[in-house]
Amino acid sequence: MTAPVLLDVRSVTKRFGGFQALGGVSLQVFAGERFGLIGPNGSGKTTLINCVSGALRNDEGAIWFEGRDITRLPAHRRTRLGIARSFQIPRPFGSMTVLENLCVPAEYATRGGAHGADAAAEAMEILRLIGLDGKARAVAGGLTQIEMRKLELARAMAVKPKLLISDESMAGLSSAEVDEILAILFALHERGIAVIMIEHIMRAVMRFSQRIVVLDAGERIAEGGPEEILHNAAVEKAYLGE
Amino acid sequence: MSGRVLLAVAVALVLAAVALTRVLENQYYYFATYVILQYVVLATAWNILGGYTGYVNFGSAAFFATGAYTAAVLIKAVAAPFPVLLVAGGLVAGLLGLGIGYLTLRLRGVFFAIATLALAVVLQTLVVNWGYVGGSRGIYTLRPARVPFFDNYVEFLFVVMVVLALGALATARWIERSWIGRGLVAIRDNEEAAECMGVPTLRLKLVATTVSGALMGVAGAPFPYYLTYMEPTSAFNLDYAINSLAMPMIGGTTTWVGPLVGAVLLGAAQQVATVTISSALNLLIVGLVVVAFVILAPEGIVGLFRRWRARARA
Amino acid sequence: MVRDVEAGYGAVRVLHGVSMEVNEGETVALLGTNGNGKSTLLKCIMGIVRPDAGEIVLEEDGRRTSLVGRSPEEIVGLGIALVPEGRRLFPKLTVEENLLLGAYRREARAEIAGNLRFCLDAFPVLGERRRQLAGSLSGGEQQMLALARAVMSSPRILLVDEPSVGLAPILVSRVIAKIRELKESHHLTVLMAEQNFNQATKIADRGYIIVHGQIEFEGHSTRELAEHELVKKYYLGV
Amino acid sequence: MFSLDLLTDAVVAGILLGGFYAAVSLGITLAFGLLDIVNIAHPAFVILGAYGAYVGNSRLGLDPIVAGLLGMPVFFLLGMVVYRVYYASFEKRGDESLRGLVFFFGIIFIIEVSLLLQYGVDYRSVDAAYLGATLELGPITLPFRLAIPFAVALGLTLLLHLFLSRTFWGRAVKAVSQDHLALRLMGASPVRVKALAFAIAIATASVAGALLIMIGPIEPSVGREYIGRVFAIAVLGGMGSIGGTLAASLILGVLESLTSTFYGPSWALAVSFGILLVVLAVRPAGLFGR
Repeated sequence: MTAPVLLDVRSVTKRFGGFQALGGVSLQVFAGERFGLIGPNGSGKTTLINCVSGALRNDEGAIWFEGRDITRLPAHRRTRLGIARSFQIPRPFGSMTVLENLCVPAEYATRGGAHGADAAAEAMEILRLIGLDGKARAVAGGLTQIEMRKLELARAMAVKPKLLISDESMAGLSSAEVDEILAILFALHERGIAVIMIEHIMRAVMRFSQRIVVLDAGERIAEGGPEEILHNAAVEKAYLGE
Repeated sequence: MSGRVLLAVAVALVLAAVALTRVLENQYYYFATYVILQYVVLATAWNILGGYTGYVNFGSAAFFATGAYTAAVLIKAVAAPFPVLLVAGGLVAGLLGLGIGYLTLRLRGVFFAIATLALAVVLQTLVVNWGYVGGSRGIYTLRPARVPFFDNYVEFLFVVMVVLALGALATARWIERSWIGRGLVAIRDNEEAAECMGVPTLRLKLVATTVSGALMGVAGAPFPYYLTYMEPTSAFNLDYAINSLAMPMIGGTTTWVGPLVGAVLLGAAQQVATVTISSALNLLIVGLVVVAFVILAPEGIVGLFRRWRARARA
Repeated sequence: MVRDVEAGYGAVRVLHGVSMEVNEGETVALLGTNGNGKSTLLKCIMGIVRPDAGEIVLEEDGRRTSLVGRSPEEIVGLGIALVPEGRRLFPKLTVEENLLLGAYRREARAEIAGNLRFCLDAFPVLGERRRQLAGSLSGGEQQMLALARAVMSSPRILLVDEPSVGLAPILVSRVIAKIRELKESHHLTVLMAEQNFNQATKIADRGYIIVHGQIEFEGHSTRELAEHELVKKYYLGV
Repeated sequence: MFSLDLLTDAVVAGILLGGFYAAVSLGITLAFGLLDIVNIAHPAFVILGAYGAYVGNSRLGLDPIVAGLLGMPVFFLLGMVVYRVYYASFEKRGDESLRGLVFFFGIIFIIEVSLLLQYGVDYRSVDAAYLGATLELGPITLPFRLAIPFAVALGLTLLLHLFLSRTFWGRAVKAVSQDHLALRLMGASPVRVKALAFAIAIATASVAGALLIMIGPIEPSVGREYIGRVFAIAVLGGMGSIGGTLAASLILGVLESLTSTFYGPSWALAVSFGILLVVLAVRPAGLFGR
C-alpha cells in the first residue's frame, strides 16, 4: 500500500463492567481504501467503531486519524475531522424533512460549513447521487426501511468524510436492495472516501473489500484479502467454532 | 411569509401601538395587553429551549424574577436608565441559565427540569432573606416623573412590551431558521446522531438555555415599574412557570408561531376570566387545559391546523 | 412446531417462510451466522415479535396451543423459557434476586426452593457470588446466571439464543456442556440458536441451517450436519 | 448564641424531621428511582393526603394517622388511574420525557388550585390529644408532634423495604426499569408491575400527608417547598434505594434543622437545592448509589 495511513487504531481496550469487549485491538485503514470488518456476533465490531467515532471512550490504547491523536476528542470534533458513520438501526432526525436531515451535517460538520441555500444545494446533490432526491421534502420519520438506510448513508456523506463507517447498512434487506446499497458504497469510494464496511452478508463483504480484518471475542484474529480470509483456518474456526 | 413582509408587519404594529396611545384613554386595556405581551415573550423564550431542544424548564418564574429584581436593584442603587435595566436583566438571567445548564445538561434531561423547579423556590428564599430589596415585605419603585413622547408611563411600558414581544419572536424565528435551530431540533430528535453529525450538542444546549433565560429576564426587567410595588410572591408567581410552558404546549412547540398563538389565546382568555370569574379558578382551567392538550393534541393548535389543512388538500 | 413463518421489523422481512419442528426431549440446533434470522425466529416463538404470517403451535399431550398472538408472559406461563441474546440480566440486582425473579411464574414458585438449590449446586460460582450485583460478573458467569435464571422458571422447553457470544473458547465449551447437563437433569426440550457450529453439534441431536431467513439445510443427525464443505458454503453464504 | 443544648436540640429535631422527609420521599424513590416516572406532582399528592387527614380529623373526629391509613386504598386507586393514563398517553408512545413532565406539572396545578378553591389560603391543622405532649429523655426533649410522625415514617419505610426485598412483586418492581423485555421473559407484565408500584407510591402520600399536617399547619401551596427536597433526597439517596432514601432524608433533616437554628428558618429551604445542585454536579449517582 502506498496510500498514507488514515486511521490508526493502536491496541484499543474496552471493558463493560467485568466484560472485556475489546482486548487490545490494532488495525490501520489507508486513505481511499475499501476495508471490511467482520466477525461473529459479540466479537466487538460495533464497540470498536463506537470507540473510533467517539460514542464510547476506550479504556486503553490510542486512536489516530491523519497523523493526529483523537483519542480524547468528543464525537462531533471527530466528525469535523472527517469520520462519518451510519447507524445499524437508522436514527434519522424524524421531525425534519430528508433535505433538512442532510443540512445538519452540511452546516456543522464541515469547517466554516455551507449555510442556507448552499447547504441545501449540496444536500440535494448528495440525494441525487443516492437516489433519494424524489423524497427530499418528505418527513424523515415516515420513510420506508430501505429509504432510511439510504438516508443514513446520505447523511454520513454530507459530512464530507475522508472515512465512512457503514455499520450493517444491509442487514435485513433483500438481495436486490443489498446490491443498491453496495452500488452506493462503491460510488462513495470512487469519490476518494475510505469505507469501513461492517456486515454479515459475506457475499457483499467479499465483493466490496480490498482488505478484511476479522475480530473474534474482542481480538483481531486475521487480516488479508477476501480470498485469503475465506481460506484462513482461524477465521473458519471463529465462525464454525472449535 | 417572507422576512421582509414580517418586518413591515412588525414596524406597522409598533406604530399602531404608539398611535393607539394617542387615542385610547382607558388604562385597563394597557395593563391587560401588557400582561399578554409579557406572556408572548415568556412563552417564546421557553419554547427556544423546551420546544426546539426538548429540555423542560419549570423555573420560568425564577428567570423572570431575576430580571425584575436585577432592575429593582439597579433602580434603587444607581437610578439606572431604562435601556440599562433591560440589558442588565437579560444578562443576569442569561448567566443564570448558563450556570444551571452547565451543571445539569450533561446528565439526563429530567435533572435539568428538576433543577429549574427547585431553582425557583430557592431564589425566592434568597430574595425573601435579602434586606436590600425589602425581603418578604417587598420594594417600592418610583416611576420616572415623565417620559418623552408619552403622557403616561403605562402607555410607554405598553409600547416597550410590544417591541420586546416582537423582538422575542424575531429571535425565535431567526434561531429556528438558522443552522442553530436545525442543530437544536437535531438534538431533540436524536442527540447521539446529532453529535455524530458534527453538532456540538452541549454547547448548543447551553446557547439555548442562555438565550431562553436572557429573554425571560428581559421580560421581567420592566416589572418593577409596571407594578411600582413588588414583593417576592408576585415576582416568583407560579403563573409564570405554568403559563410559559402551557402556552407553547397549547399553541404548538415546533414553530415560533405556536407560542404566539398560545399566549394570545390563553392570555386573553385569562384576562377575561380574571375579571369575570376568579383568578384561582382560571388557573385551574389552565391546568386542565394543559393536561388535556398534552394527552389529546400533543402537537398543539398549530399542529392541528396543519393536519386539518393537509387533510383538506388531500 | 413452527410452520411457514414470515416475520420482520417494520418493512424489513427477516424470515421468509420458515418451517421447522422440535420434538419432545430433543436438542435441536438452529445454525447460521448472525443476521440470518435465528434470533428473530426465537423471538417469534416467545411472542416478542409477532409473525406476519404462518403459525407456531405447541403440542402437548395431544393438546394443540397456538402461540401466535400470545404475549411473552403467557408463553412463559406455558412452560417455555428463553435465554435471550445478550443475556439480559438485571445488572443492578444481585445474583440471588435475578434467580428468584426467574421463578416469578406461578408454577415455578411452588418449586422455588428445590430449583434454587439445584441451580446453586449446578453453578457453584453463582453460590459464591449470591450477593454480588449481576452487572459485576464476568461474561461467562453472566451466561451461567442467564441459564440458571431460565431454569428457575421450571420450563419444559428451553430456548437458548447464542450462548457462545462474546465468550472465550474455553468458556463456550463449558456453557454448552452445562446446557446438556440441564437438559438431562430437567428432562427439557432444547432449541438452541448458535453460530458456533462445532460446539453446537456436540450436544445437538439434529439441526437446521438458516441462511437469509430461509431454512437451507436440514440435518437429521449431527453427522449429516458435519459434512463440512457443504456447511461452510451455506454457513458463510458464499 | 451558640450552645451545646441548642445544638443537641437542633440535631434531634433534625433527625425527627428527616424521618418524616423519608415518608414524603418514598413515593419519589419508587416512581422516579425505580420506575423512571418523573412524578414531580408527588408533593402535591402529599398535600392532598394532608387535606384528607384534615377532613377525616375535623369532620369525622378521626385520629390523623388513622385517617391517613384509611386514605391509602383511595390513593392506591388514584395512583392506578394516573398511571394508566400516563402509560396510554405517554409511555406507550415513547413520549414520556417532555410531555409526561408537563402532564404531572398540570396535575400539580389541578390539585393545588382545587384545594385552594375548596379550602382557601388559610392554614389548616389537625387535633389529637397527644400532639402537644413531649417526652423527656434525660437532656433530650422529644415533642410528640415530631416523634410520632418519625415513628410512623420509619414503619412505612420498613414495610416498603420488606415489600421490595421479600416479595416477587417487589423484586419485579426493582427490575422493571432495568430491562422490560427480560422481565416479560420471567412471566411478569411490566405495565401491571409499574401500575402496582406507582399506586403504592401514591398510597404512601396519604400517610405522608397525614404526618405533614401533624407536624404543622399547612395551606395548598406548601407542596412546592417539598419538590426540591424530595428530589434532592431521591438523587442523594442513590435513585431507588430505600436505605439510601432514609439516610439522605436524615442528613437533609439535620442540615436544615441546623441551618434554621443558627441562620433562621427562612434559609432552611435553600439547603435542599444547594445539596441537589452539588450532587448533580459532582456525583450524579448519589452518595448511596449502588
